[in-house]
Amino acid sequence: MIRVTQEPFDPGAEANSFQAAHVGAGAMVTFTGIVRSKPNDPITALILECYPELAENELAAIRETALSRFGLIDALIIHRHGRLVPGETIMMVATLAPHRQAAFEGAQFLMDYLKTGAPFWKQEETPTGLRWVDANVEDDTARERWADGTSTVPKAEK
Amino acid sequence: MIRVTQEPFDPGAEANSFQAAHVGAGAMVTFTGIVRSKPNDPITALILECYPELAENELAAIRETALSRFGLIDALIIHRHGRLVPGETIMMVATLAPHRQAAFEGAQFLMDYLKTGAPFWKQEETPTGLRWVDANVEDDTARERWADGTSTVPKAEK
Amino acid sequence: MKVLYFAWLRERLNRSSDEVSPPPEVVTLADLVTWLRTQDEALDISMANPAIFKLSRDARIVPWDTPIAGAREIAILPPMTGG
Amino acid sequence: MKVLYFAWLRERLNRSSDEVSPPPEVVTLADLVTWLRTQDEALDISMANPAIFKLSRDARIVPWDTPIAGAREIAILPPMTGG
Repeated sequence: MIRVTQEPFDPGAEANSFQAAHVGAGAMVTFTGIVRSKPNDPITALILECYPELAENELAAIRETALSRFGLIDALIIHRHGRLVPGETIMMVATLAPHRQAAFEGAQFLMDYLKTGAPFWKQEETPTGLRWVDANVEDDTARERWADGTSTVPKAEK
Repeated sequence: MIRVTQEPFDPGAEANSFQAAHVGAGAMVTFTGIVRSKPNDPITALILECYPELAENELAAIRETALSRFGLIDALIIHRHGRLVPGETIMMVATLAPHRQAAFEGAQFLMDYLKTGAPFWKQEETPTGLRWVDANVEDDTARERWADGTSTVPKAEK
Repeated sequence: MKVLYFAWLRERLNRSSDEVSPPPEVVTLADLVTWLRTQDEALDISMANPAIFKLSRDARIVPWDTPIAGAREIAILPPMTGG
Repeated sequence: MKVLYFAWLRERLNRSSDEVSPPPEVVTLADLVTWLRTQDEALDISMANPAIFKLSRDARIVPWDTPIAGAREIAILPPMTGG
């Protein structure tokens, strides 16, 4: 399931429902992204801009790719946009698989693609104003490790 | 935190409490192990034998190693023993870190060690009787990938 | 045809979209970007390094050489920072 | 000194522990295992492949060459299947 929303959600309750909906799974992995304010560089909020129609299409495509590539029983992606304060949950992914390795790899694959392949843009609200979060070169590298012949997710254009 | 218990627990609620207890984390990864009955080889229950004092000591040591090795903010391990039916949660680990890579690696490290380094023994209750679950060679291999100079977890004796 | 701008590109242009009617020699999305840059100096400067941008056609990310014929909505996407 | 047996080893021996007083030449855990095997044929057969077992001393997994002096509780652990 895919959900792109401005509303808060309860990651523990979502994970429990996701787990309960499937028999036959032996392993569930969840990832939760949390708004973080560093003591030496505090922020008051994280503002996420989104192109919702594109986000839903891309997340659905990434999810389908993960299901088939890792033999997942199911995969869940929830991603918020709007204004979030430190400690709030930004997004989660969850994967269910027969065994742990597929569940872990599926979740990491989804995260690596979400970081640079889903149309969200983060802006930090700081005591001195707003600033856009730079795309992280490490995130592109993380994504590229999955880019071999077995992936059907489109590679980055030049 | 470490918990070795015969009682059921709520993995979503545990994950939420664990997440809420720490400010400054940007990423949480959870792994949940679930009793699985295969359609072509059904089981009616999974019975886990445990050496509780040793389990608590080993889990605490593995947790400390993971905290320092991956720079985790915190790590949680809950492991049940006793008789569990299909769909029940056997165990969970959760890791909190500033960034996603440490959270994923810490959780995988904990799981790879738990599979072969924590004193639990699984027995399957089937329509034709009880059978011990064989230790998985893949699990030993998974554990060995972490065995380099930076680990303080003891290697397997010969 | 509608062209959408997001994040810092939207801010620099001071608008989130344009309604455009490109001339017939504009065949691909890459052609469209080239043409749009000739129409707007702020866009031209903002896209000085075009390789960092992705493009979408009708809410799907597509290669730059995708034709625009029949498209309703094109978007120019600065590097994304989801997750 | 108490020796604990777990899982299928416990089943094959039909007991979960022994109270033992090894002779003075038994210095290490490896020596203890060797001596215990001479005392009990079922244990000897069950441990025909000793490399698969781990040993603990006072509820900590330790190498086979660890001394037993002062130990209260030793355990012989068949391959573990946690997680």
